[in-house]
Amino acid sequence: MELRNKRISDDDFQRQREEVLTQWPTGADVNFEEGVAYQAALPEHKKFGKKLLEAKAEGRTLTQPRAGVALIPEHLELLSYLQDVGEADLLPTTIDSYTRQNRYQKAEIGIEESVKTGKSMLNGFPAVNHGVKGCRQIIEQLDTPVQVRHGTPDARLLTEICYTGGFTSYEGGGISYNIPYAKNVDLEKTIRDWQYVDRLTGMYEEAGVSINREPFGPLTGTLVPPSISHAVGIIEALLAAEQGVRNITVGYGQCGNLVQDVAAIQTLQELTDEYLTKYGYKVDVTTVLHQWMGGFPQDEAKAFSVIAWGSTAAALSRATKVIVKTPHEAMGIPTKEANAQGLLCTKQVISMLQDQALDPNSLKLEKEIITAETRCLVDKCFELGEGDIAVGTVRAFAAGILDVPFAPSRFNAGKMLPCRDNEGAVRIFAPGNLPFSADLLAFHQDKLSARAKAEGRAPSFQMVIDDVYAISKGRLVGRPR
Amino acid sequence: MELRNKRISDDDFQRQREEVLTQWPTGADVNFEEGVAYQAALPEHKKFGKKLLEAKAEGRTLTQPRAGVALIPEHLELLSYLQDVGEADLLPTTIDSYTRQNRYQKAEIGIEESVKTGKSMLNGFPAVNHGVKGCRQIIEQLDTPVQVRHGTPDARLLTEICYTGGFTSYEGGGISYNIPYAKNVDLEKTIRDWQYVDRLTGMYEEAGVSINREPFGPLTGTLVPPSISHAVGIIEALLAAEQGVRNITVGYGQCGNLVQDVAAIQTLQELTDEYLTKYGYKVDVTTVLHQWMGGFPQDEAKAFSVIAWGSTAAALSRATKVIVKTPHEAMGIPTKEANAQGLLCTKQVISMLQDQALDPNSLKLEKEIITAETRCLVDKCFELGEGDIAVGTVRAFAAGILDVPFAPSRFNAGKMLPCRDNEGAVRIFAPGNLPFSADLLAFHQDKLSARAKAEGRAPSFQMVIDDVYAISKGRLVGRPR
Amino acid sequence: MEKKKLVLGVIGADVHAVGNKILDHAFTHAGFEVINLGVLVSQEEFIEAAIETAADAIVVSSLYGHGELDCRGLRDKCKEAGIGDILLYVGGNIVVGKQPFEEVEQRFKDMGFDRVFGPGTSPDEGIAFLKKDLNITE
Amino acid sequence: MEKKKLVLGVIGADVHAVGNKILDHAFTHAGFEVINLGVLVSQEEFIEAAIETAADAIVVSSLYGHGELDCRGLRDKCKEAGIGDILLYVGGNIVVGKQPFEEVEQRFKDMGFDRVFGPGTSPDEGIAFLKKDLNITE
Ligand code: B12
Ligand code: B12
Repeated sequence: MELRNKRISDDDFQRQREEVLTQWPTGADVNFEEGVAYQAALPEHKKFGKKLLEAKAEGRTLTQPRAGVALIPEHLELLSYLQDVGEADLLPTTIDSYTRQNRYQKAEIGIEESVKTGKSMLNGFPAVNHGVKGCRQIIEQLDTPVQVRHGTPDARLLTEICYTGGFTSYEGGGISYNIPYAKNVDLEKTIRDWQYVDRLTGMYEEAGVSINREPFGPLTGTLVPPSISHAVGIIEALLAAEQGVRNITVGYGQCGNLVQDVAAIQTLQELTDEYLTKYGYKVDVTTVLHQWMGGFPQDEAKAFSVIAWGSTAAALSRATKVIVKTPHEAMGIPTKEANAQGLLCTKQVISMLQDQALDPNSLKLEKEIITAETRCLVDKCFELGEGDIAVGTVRAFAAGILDVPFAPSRFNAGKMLPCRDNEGAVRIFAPGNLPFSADLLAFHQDKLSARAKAEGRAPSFQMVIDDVYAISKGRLVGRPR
Repeated sequence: MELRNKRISDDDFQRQREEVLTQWPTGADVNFEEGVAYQAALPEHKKFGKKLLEAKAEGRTLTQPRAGVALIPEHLELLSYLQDVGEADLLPTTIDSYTRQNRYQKAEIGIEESVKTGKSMLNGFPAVNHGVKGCRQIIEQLDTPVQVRHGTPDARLLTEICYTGGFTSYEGGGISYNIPYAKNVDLEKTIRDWQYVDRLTGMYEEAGVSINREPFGPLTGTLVPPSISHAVGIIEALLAAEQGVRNITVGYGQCGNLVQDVAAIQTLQELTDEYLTKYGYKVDVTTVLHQWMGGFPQDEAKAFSVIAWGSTAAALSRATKVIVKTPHEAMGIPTKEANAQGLLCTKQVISMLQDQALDPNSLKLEKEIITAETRCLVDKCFELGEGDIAVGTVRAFAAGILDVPFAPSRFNAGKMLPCRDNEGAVRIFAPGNLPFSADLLAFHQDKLSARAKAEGRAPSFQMVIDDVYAISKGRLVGRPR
Repeated sequence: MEKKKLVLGVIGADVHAVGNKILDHAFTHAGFEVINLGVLVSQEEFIEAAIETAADAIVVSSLYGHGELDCRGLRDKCKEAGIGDILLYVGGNIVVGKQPFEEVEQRFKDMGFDRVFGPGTSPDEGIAFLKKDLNITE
Repeated sequence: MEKKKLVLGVIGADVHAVGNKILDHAFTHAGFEVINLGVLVSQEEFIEAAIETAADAIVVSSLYGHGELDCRGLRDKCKEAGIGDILLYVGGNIVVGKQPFEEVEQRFKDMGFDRVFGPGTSPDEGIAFLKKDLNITE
């Protein structure tokens, strides 16, 4: 079947579904009508999308951690702790990496090993293996909306189980869960598999149950210029909307320069609204800022700084929610205590800064740049696809028109190289095939010349490496030593 | 003798000195020439003022903790730890409260009890009791400049001992170490006693040894509007300069609104330079920002946020140094580990934000307001003193023209009441006798009306109380519950 | 009913004035008559004021860390002065550093304090106990 | 002198690509010939590549927490494949969570790794040990 940005027909969907639900025995427990009834019966305060829209209306920023362990009782204990002690506004269920690669057999071994050793041997919650009943235990015992967070190229079975299981929000997308999360998986295939996920979401929406969807904003989390992740987020929002999704949160990973970060969140909201409207979709859009997604400092006090700085960007940009890091980030999966500390640190910043904002004039230039770049990227994809954004996206990646730095996927050109300017904003050092106007390219070059001059060295791959290490070594700009 | 802002004559100084040095037996070890020779022989990297000027020239912000315990070995261990593990750029020796009140007998008991119980029973280092030799042990075993920090209304003996002991920087002033630190001590007397301290500093300066002096900027640390602490800092700088001081650091306690805080540090530098030049003094002026000086949250993760936010203000304002709080602030004197954590958190923020700044345009209004207010205050003091700023200051406090909120001193009118506006900037709710122009008063009133309207309640003492508690409860503005 | 009288102050060489001003406000608002001695108050001043005003309780604050040294012997001095049974409260940051509250509480109870309050206790909590201990019912 | 050959890769279902790209750059720059298998590399792929290129060492990265599950048995498989003596390094965030490094190191040494590196080890450190273990002198 040819890839198209077109709503999947009911027949096609059902055909796929039969196959999907047999990928692992727990698929047998999935029943759409029963899932809808279950979701519809959830109390209002457990509905993710609703809480987001309320926060957006009130101009508040909600906090959400990442968290997941192998076994249900421990996972519940963890989430309860983050809810009660960490004061999390929204909860996650982070899925383990075997499940993300559809290696359910390996996940099963991880579960067994975890039981045996008494510690979680998996880096997340294997929701497919635990099945619908396992998921519902999570939903029922918590008083906070819970989202599934993962990184799964083919998430169809996981989605079926999680939706029937009662999760009211779901992260991922055909681009954002492929390019940073896979090596050999065909982009066309993942876009198609995520159309399935979005169609399923649309079916719930049509049955009166609104499930929030969230493209994964930060991509590789490493020096991704805002316009690149904006383009991906907008495209995934368009793809989702076509399948009937009506509640979408677009995301962005903090780059570290405050003006660039605040401008990024504001333009992300504006541009996503603009494109969805332009192409005829009526969708409720909210935003999420991810605290620094690159390498963290090992020292916990220093890690708190990085967390606080991300919270500052979230608060001053009025992002609808912020995904929180922990003081253990550089070391390993955090304990529940460390996770709660990240949440509380974030909450203090957010409520402390609730009443402040950056001067809009100081954001103007940066917003113009991000807006112009994003339009170059998205419009070029439409052009390449002869009006079809799904087709255009695949062609754009093949041509390096969309290009994500440091991505493991061979479907990503990897020709573009980013680098910080002298104020720490992420700019483009080697544009590869990015379809930017001459003006925009000149802007980047000027910015990087200024830094090169200040440092007395030409931009090079070493400068990029220095920038990759910078935050973990206490700086934002990787100055020569 | 009548109070005048006039250099103390050598005769007067020597007469006082004889009495001062007999206040406690350790005074006998003080010898000016020997003290000068000792200070002159110190290696360059132990000179406080020098390190400050270098940092100012490079646009870097230095970190400095507060720390002091009863016994010398433990104090050395503490400071070494803050230097080596906490990466402190500058070190303190915080003096205990008995010494601050000249109760050396009680300090002696505190020392004995500390030896007995094996834990410091004093809240600081009793430098007078430890004497010149004790102080020199501190200076010699550390590789970082050390400053004396205290809160002593009559600090003459302490200064003599500390200068001979080799400390190269000294905090305090006749106003800033009286009004927030005493109840019944005559302001005229403390100004005179601090003229002695400044004259001694001047004598070292004339002998070729530059000792850095620092008025205590934050005063009561609780909702002090910038112009009030600026006025006090500028007046103390003028008083010090008259006695021959040539290296001064003026200070400011973070209020919490970023624009106000950055504007405050910038105007503090500008106005101090301006007044010193206007009155004919050539002084090297640097600035210090004190991280949030009011009540802290008890939770450590939340305390880290407050520390990071103070560091942000310090970094973005390019203060020459920042005085660092710790995650134990709300609980008690910090362990050395907690103190180092505060330092490392601060260092990460400062170096991360080194390359960023706020848009100057966004600071314009706030800088104008602070500048105009400060000029109203300082000029009125000159007027009241018929040209003599020492005399004018005493009269200004008596008349409530200078008025510090929440101060314990009965020489402070306590009629002015501060309160936050709707963006969290500290404004004036009840002006008392502040000599502000009608324009300025109207500005404050407008700002507070906006908040009153937003909260649906009139400004009142309850609003002030809510603001006092706010940061410790996670907010900046004390909204009604 | 007549108002119960409290002598309030910050003991020793301690100048932390903010909490004291707020406690004064809060206790007065709650219906007590407050004799506020402010900061830098000696044991003798507390006792004199309590005798002079026939106070029902002495409420001691200590914030700066020397509380343990400053508070020792206060109960004995009260006894000597003939007000051995007066209600004695202490609160604030009453010891140096972050210490387990249970231990601190015990040490101050052993010194003769009736109630001991840790860092950041809200005035409301103090008021509730005062009403209980002074048999105030509304 | 001929360049020593390293097979480099990120084991298991792990996709953390940034460190891998930097290690490739650093090892190459330090004079090694790097056969970089990228991310998502199975034990079998490591061994095949090592045999095919007659590599001197296998350098395994694991960042995502499943390192312990993924690395078990690698030394045995090397032995079965006839390269039982090959130098085996592992580094990264090789276990789930923050654990005492000494214990982690021991567990991986017991699995047959010659050297084990904790979170955030710089490439330089790895290079220094490689030169030592492969007898490279300049
Ligand atoms: C960026 C990042 C991501 C990106 C990766 C993008 C990409 N495709 O590359 C994204 C967002 C996709 C991601 C996803 C996930 N991540 Co991640 N991620 C990070 C993060 C923040 C930085 C990694 C990085 O790039 N660092 C910069 C590079 C230069 O450093 P490095 O990777 O450490 O590599 C250096 C050294 O380790 C060393 N080294 C490495 N190997 C070897 C070998 C030898 C022999 C030697 C000498 C040295 C050496 O040299 C390298 C170069 O300097 C780290 C935490 C951190 N370090 O701050 C978490 C982290 C690695 N991720 C983690 C996890 C759990 C995940 C997820 C499961 C999601 C989740 N639960 O949050 C998924 C897993 C996906 C998968 N299947 O692998 C955990 C691992 C936990 C653990 N071990 O206990 C970490 C530690 C975060 C945490 N504390 O929870 N992640
Ligand atoms: C502001 C402040 C100052 C200001 C005080 C200005 C002034 N004159 O008022 C200045 C800067 C001058 C100052 C000076 C010093 N301070 Co100070 N200061 C603070 C700070 C940050 C806030 C205090 C405050 O105003 N809080 C707000 C008010 C509303 O709360 P509160 O004071 O806690 O009072 C409330 C409660 O405690 C309770 N309460 C109090 N008493 C009682 C009694 C009863 C019965 C009950 C029920 C309740 C109760 O109700 C009050 C009202 O809500 C605290 C740390 C903190 N809390 O965050 C340190 C702190 C109290 N200071 C401390 C110290 C050590 C000092 C200094 C020695 C300097 C130094 N080493 O840094 C000097 C001492 C001067 C002296 N001789 O007293 C330490 C005490 C350490 C300890 N106990 O182990 C603290 C805890 C900071 C720290 N962690 O090191 N300080």
